Amino acid sequence: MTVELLVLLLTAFMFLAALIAVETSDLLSAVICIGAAGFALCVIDLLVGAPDLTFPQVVVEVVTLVLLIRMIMTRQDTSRQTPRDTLRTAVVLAAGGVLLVVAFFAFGGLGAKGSVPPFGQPPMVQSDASLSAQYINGAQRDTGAGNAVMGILMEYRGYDMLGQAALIFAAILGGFVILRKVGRKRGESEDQA
Amino acid sequence: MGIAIYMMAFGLLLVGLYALVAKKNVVRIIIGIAILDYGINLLLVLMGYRHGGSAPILGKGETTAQLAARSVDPLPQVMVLTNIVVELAMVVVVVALAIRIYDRYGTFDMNDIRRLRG
Amino acid sequence: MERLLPILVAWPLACGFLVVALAQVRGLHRLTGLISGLGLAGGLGMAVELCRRVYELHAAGGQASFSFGLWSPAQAQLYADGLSSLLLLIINFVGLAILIYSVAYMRRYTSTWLFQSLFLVMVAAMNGLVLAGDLFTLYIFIETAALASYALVAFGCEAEELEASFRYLVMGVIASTFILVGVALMYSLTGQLNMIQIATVLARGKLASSPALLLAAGCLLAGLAIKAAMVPFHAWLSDAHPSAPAPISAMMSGVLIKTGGVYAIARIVFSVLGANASYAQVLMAMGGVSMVVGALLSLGQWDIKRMLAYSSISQMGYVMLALGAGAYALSSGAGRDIALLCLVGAFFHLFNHAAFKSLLFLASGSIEYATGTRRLDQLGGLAQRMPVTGFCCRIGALSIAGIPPFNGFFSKLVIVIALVLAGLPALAVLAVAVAVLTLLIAVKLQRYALDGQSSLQAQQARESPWPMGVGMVVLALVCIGGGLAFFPLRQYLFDPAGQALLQAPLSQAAGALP
Amino acid sequence: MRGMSPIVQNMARLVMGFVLIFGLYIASSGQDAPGGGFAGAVIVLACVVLGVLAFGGEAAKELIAEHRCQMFAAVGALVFLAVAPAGLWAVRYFGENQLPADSPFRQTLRHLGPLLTDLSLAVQVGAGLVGIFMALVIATRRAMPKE
Repeated sequence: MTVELLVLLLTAFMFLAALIAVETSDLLSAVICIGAAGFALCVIDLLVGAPDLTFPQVVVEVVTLVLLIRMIMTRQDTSRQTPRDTLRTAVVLAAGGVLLVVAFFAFGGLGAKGSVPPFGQPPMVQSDASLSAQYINGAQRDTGAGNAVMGILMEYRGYDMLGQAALIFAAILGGFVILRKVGRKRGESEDQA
Repeated sequence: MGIAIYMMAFGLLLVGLYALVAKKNVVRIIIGIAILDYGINLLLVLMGYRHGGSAPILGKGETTAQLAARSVDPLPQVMVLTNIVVELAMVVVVVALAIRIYDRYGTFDMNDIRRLRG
Repeated sequence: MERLLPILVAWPLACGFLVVALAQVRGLHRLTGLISGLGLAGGLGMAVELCRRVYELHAAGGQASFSFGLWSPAQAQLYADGLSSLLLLIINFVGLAILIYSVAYMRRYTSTWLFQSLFLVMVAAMNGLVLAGDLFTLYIFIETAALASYALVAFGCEAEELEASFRYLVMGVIASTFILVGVALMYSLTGQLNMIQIATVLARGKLASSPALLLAAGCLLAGLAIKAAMVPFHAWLSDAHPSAPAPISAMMSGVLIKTGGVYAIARIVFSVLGANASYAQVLMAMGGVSMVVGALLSLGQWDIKRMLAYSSISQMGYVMLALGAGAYALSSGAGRDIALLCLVGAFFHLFNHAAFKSLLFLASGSIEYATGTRRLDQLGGLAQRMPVTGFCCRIGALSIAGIPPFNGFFSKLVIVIALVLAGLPALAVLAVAVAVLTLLIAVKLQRYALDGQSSLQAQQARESPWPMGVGMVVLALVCIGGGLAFFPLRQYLFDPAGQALLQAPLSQAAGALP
Repeated sequence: MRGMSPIVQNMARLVMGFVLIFGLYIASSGQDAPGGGFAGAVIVLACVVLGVLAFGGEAAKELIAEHRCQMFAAVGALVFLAVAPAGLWAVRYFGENQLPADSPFRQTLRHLGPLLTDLSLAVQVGAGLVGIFMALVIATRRAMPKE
């Protein structure tokens, strides 16, 4: 019960931090707020039994913060204080409202039927036929990995790992592509090159 | 209380969506992308929680059945782990884009960054 | 045979890695083009082999599918059937033609090895996407292909390209967030990630029309509709596709929106959720509106590539409409034969669109290469100055307009006939009307670019280098041959593809219910 | 980007070695404890970030050239593609065959595949991200005179 309460408080904190980050006028405070939200997420990871996620989350978090802060510190923010884009805001609020209402019933609000399993009862607990029950029961026997998360990631879902490697490679190449000084050749050398 | 937690996670997603759609500053849009990622990771990791559960790591002398009976759901954690990679990849590309856009346009303001549709 | 499936992803990927490694070695960097060609040729060979095997199984009347899992078949992450093999064929064939074209075209850019490598990663990711039998794997590969395309759109590093890439990336992030929320909800609801297993759980009917299933399906379909640029979500496409280098415009319009958007929607609606009446209505509404709005927006453009990009929305509307009609025929009891005809029409049009839209984008790239402009009002008389490009462009324009001997005519005809048979005559009339609009677009393109007086820019134009010509001629031959060879193509490719969707476990289960 | 004061530099020199070793440890210990190739690589990246902040971009620029990073990233990815199937096969073979479960030979081989997979992934991700980070630092420096 205490875990639930803590998680609720932390998610509320994340929500508020995100809201401040989006609405505050100073970009640096916005970036710091988003960092605070990220660290709250790391604490939640620890609370709900996911220590595997904290390492990457913290480090990715720090790297993102450093990149964003350097980007802001060396550049002047010349953006004007334009009035809020009312049309877009209204669209997002309307769509978000609908989404929230549907989500409320989808998560079993007011005792709606056929909902997502309630908090604290993942599909693994509901039936032995579920994918993660199969995985966790076989993990030690099949893969020899004591850490079920890594066993699943590296062996059962090894194909996702391939996708991950491709994805991070695409991102690295993409970064190099975008940061090139010159993209197009100009002038006379065009046709011979 | 469970519903309240899930609704908070959805609220986080909506804040990110709002930043992406309605905000006009490149940095704030990047912040929106980060918020969306946090929201998704939060939603996934919450979906895997079990009451009183602990990390899915085999202790000394523990059998698989005991592990399955006590641990939280590992599969959402695997998805989050993959999604963190996606997040970092996105951040790398989008920060590079933002820096180059600043080089070319001299501003972070999307109102001034509109040479398309010309 | 099953072991071929991971290799279809790993081989182009390995070639892409190798290209980057070799480019750093003095003396070997000239090999990068060859290696990337090998990557795509290998993919094409494997795709042809897969099509052949699937057809053999299909002709023998059995279950024409292969699945590959690292541990047990129930957890299979890879799944190939008629539809996947058709898409694989399109991806690798069009990719190869575009790669040949880009050998010459990309000489105007720096660091071409990065282009080749990213191109191969994108093709590998699309191969993985159409082979995914698991929702999360599908998500990963959609994301990989999208990430590669963001970087490729910005390849020229000009201000407009960076801006287009940024706007595209923002829409892409929204789309992938929706997709992942949908996948997470689906997992939480059913406890499974494998598509067949999810379909089996859903077919038990406990979740039917529950708000949770509505939310999960809605998130998935909304995310994929953004990727497919269906009309309420189409704004990004007209910036992103024209700004990219021509080979990438061709790849994105010709292949990426089909695999990441239309294919994924078809797969999820038919094989996972089950093609019932409400999904059919959603698909038909989306398709019909996109068809009309895309064509109208396209007609008003003066930038060739922007015009082509808008017309992609319209043509994808046709495919979506035919898919929706297939679902409608299935759910209204019009019969499996009519549903099959609708799906065959959809896949035939998808196939044709991949050929003629890539061709037109390549031709527009060639025109831009020679004249330095894409504005229709600054061109003219190119048919004499650039015979090969002019000829190919004309064939592409006639195909998209639906002039009889070319392939676009036959696929539109099949779709119209199928719509009438499925009991949707109003939509058939709409499809014919949009075909007339498309004809106007094609006439405008030819009138201003190819015929008439040469403008100042057009008078100095020379024919583009031969690799660009080869790439275009190959696609032009498909445009000519595709129409004439409809019946063999239907027998070998489209029937297995249509059957693959109709044979999905859920449709069978739904058919068994009263 | 200039370096910081000598105190910071000395502290950074002290800490960087530990962080690097920690990153390698994390990269190689994914089997039984939290960690893995990606996490290790990102920790190595954090180490480089620390170095650049303390000593300035110039010092690192000569050491970490862009083409070398691309090379390492590509080679790491190629090794990953070669090793990962072998590792999967080894895990599977030794998971199913008849050798006694506690024989050291089997234990070693069973862990070797995943270990190599993790390390190659770490090389790919680490080299690539470090290269990108350096490119970003250089791009950032170029933007400075505009202020």
